[in-house]
Amino acid sequence: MSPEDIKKIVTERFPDKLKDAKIIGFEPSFIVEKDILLEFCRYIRDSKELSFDLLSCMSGADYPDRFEVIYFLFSFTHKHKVSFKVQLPKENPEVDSLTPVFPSANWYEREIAELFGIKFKNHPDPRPLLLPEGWDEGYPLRKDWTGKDFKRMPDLK
Amino acid sequence: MFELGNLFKNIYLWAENLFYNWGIPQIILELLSMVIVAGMIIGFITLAVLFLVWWERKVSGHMQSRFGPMRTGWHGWLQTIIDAIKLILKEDTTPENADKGGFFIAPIIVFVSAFMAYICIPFGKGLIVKDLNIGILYIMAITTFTVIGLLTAGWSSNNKYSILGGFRSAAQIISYEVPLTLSVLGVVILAQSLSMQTITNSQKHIWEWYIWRQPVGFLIYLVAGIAEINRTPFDIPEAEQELVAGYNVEYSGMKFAMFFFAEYTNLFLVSAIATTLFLGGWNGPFLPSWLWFFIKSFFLVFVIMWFKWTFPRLRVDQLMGFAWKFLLPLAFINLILTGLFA
Amino acid sequence: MNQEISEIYTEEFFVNMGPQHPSTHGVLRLLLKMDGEVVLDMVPHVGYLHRSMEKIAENRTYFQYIPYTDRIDYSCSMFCNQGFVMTVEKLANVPVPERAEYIRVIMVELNRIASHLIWLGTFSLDLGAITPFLYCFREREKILDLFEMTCGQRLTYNYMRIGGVSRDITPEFIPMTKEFVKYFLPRVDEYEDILTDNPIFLSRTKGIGILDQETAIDNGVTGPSLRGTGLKWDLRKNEPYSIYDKFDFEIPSGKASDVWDRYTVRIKEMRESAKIVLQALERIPEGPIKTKTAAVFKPPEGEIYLRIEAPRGEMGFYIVSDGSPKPYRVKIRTGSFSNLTVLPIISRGWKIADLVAIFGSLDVVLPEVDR
Amino acid sequence: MGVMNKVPVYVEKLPGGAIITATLDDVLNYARASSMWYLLFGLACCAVELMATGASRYDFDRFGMFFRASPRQSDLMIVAGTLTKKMAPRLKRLYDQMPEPKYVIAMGGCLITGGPFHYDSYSVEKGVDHIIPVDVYIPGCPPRPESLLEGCIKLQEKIKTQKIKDWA
Repeated sequence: MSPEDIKKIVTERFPDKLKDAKIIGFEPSFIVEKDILLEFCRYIRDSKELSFDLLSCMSGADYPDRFEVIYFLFSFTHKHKVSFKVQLPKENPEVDSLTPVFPSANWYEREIAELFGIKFKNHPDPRPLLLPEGWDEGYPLRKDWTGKDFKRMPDLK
Repeated sequence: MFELGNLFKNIYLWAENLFYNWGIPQIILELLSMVIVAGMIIGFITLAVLFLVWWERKVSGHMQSRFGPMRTGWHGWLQTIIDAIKLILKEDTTPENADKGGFFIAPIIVFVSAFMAYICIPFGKGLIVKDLNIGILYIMAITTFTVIGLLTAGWSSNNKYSILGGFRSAAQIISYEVPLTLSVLGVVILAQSLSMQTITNSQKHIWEWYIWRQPVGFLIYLVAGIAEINRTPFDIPEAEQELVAGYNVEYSGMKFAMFFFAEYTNLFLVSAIATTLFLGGWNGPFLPSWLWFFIKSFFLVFVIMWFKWTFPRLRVDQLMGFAWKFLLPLAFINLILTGLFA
Repeated sequence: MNQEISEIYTEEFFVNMGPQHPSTHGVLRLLLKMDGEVVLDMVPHVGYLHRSMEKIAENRTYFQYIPYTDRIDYSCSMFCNQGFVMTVEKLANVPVPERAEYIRVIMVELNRIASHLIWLGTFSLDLGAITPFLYCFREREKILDLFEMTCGQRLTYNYMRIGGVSRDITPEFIPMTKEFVKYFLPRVDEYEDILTDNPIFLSRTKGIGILDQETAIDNGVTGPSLRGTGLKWDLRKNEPYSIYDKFDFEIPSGKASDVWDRYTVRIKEMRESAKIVLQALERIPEGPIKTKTAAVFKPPEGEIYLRIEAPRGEMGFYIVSDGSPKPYRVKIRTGSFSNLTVLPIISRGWKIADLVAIFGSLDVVLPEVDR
Repeated sequence: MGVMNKVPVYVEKLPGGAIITATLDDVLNYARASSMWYLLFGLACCAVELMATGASRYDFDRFGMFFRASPRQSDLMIVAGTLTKKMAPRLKRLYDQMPEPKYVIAMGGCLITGGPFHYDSYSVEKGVDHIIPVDVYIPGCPPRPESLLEGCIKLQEKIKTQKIKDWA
């Protein structure tokens, strides 16, 4: 199915909840409102014509005015892809966990929660993943983060 | 022919004569000769083990298109001696939560049980410490003591890996002891004796070797023997990739060296028994008898090493299944057939 | 009598496997709940090699980050190079000369063989066979010689550049590579002689660690482990990137999705890679090897996510550019990360020896997981 | 063992005693230097080069070195790869578990200063010598097997300068 068709189907199902985004290489891409995220994912997984079964990757990003969580999905049945993101406020970012829908989201969400400080609601196993035990220096992938012996590489002119 | 057996016999006779002339009681000579013979056996085993470890490293090296030790002496022949000196000099650590007594005694049990079996091995014509009339039974019994040592080592180290290794080795050695003994019994029936010297004497010529009349027994003995001494493909008690080092994971320095030593002592022991039982022992033309014995034993040692560097490792339940479901029935059938046709 | 038997009870115990353990291939820690030899449950702990690759990317220019991609997965550095530069090229619309594409394919496929050789060696070591490990490394050295001849490094190549490769192959490279392939294919048969038909090896791998297709896809397993379940999915064939559509090769796949199938898939993949290398060597055109890029390279603003088929599954780069010389955000998706999540599911109920075999068959490399 | 450790000092004071201690020095140092069993401690990229050095072409076994998986039986710790803050306590623990005499080779740039991960990294320990003492540093990213062998030979030279009377 071509990206345009997917876009048409999804927009018909969720009118005015989706906005366009542009991620090269994984079209179509959307910005999904975070309150319909679970419903949206269940729909694109279970719908016969879409049936996205592989959550290929998940990423977080820290922008000056917002956090984003980006999802890349792929369908082995129809060999088509989709990517979408949710935008979260700077204060108290929180989003539904996708682990009940896609089990592979488990570790990605643990990683994002740990490195960006984004909370995933109803995550079955919200332990930290990568950082040392007893890490208390905050969320290192945030742009404004700085730590004890953290040194920026000086710019060479 | 240069027979070491005659030499020792003559020395003993000369000493007896001397003691008689000097009027020293016979018992002192007996005691003295015991000590000397024990010393000689220890010395021999040490030499053999030092050689075997070096040889194993060379054999494995050349099988794997590399060289093995090269820097210490000609082709690294000093390597094992160097290793031994280093191990003696190492700090001897005992884990704080270990069972101190058991931790101390385990390597000694393993080492002594391996060493004591050598009393009944006929190294050549007249070269046997004590030709017990139940020789093979004695060897079977004494080597089983090893398992007590390994279990003690595994338990007293207070380490989960070592206790898994200890239990594995206990299960394995006890299981393989049964087919091993049964395969030996076939030879005993044919030779109608339990004495190692008599068994050897009944295979004077190459066509009288028991390997021709007991081929299945020989194979069972070899497989079970390899399992007894915990070598690949049956090295699960110290499986490096699963249990780090198995029962000896907490041992360092000299105590570890004793385990290492016992392993190679057992390796040579299994080959020596197989040589005596199936390959005609020290019998052979032209060369002195002790040389024949060593040629045959070292060939078997080489075969066992060859196995080690070729095969993967079995899993613990497959290992048990192999012993009880395959080797044991086969050994029984072999024994019954031998009894019928002997 | 019954009284006595009821007093005997067994107890579960916990074993901490790793982070320093011979079979965890680096620094993975597995917390095992065991009943005797049987693994009841396990929790993998990762992060012992978390080197903050993604944070570093935010303060490096695109050129400066290429050497770091080498270290994402040290046993297949060329793939990480290729994934990163391809993503940046697509983002900035930099064309790649055809010769450079051919060189890249040759290097990458040779690297796939080298990576599978490391896997085969360590996997056989996990099963207790020591000699195949040394044989594999013997052949791998010959591949490394070819790499060293071209880019001067044995492990972390830093070979690919945005718009091409850093230097041309030497004149001896083509005959030497052909010779290597001729030498290598019989060696694969040798490995198979020593392992494939060995009854002990068969009993250790057949029917062990079954990973069914649904579990695999649910947990995001890709690469040879997914192909072992019977799904013929290879990005080189299904979504041809670079110039893979010009080559003729098969995608091997398994049926029973056990350890054995994952093993055979990788063995066959080595042969297929050798086939691709030979075809590429025949057809490699003359021409430039690099498109000239600006000294201060600034891709346009935008986001991109691109995947390639690495030896351990899909490797993807998500790059956000804000138009400056440094990326705003880089996320690296690696095969091992998802493949490891499936380990607790498929190793429950097996013995500890099987756990080692299953873990070996998934071919997890820890720096890929932790980054 | 206090008295035993003093023995070499007294022996040296005897006439001709220096010859005895010097000979012993030579023998013992030769034994230690020629039989370094290394602990398998691969962390990252350098571990592959360490494996390659143990394999056919370079062959550690020529020097009498082969790997032991248990720290109790090893003399030498070749730390190969990037040391992270999460791994550092484990490294320290393994080092403490090794019996004396023990030696450490730091292989690769990451263990010397943090290497490429010195700047901008929040999780990498910047040098292994913050954690354990190091005998030989081998630079490179990763060092070639030849450099590793050279490092081992340097360590052997270092071991051969030890004096038995310094034990006390």
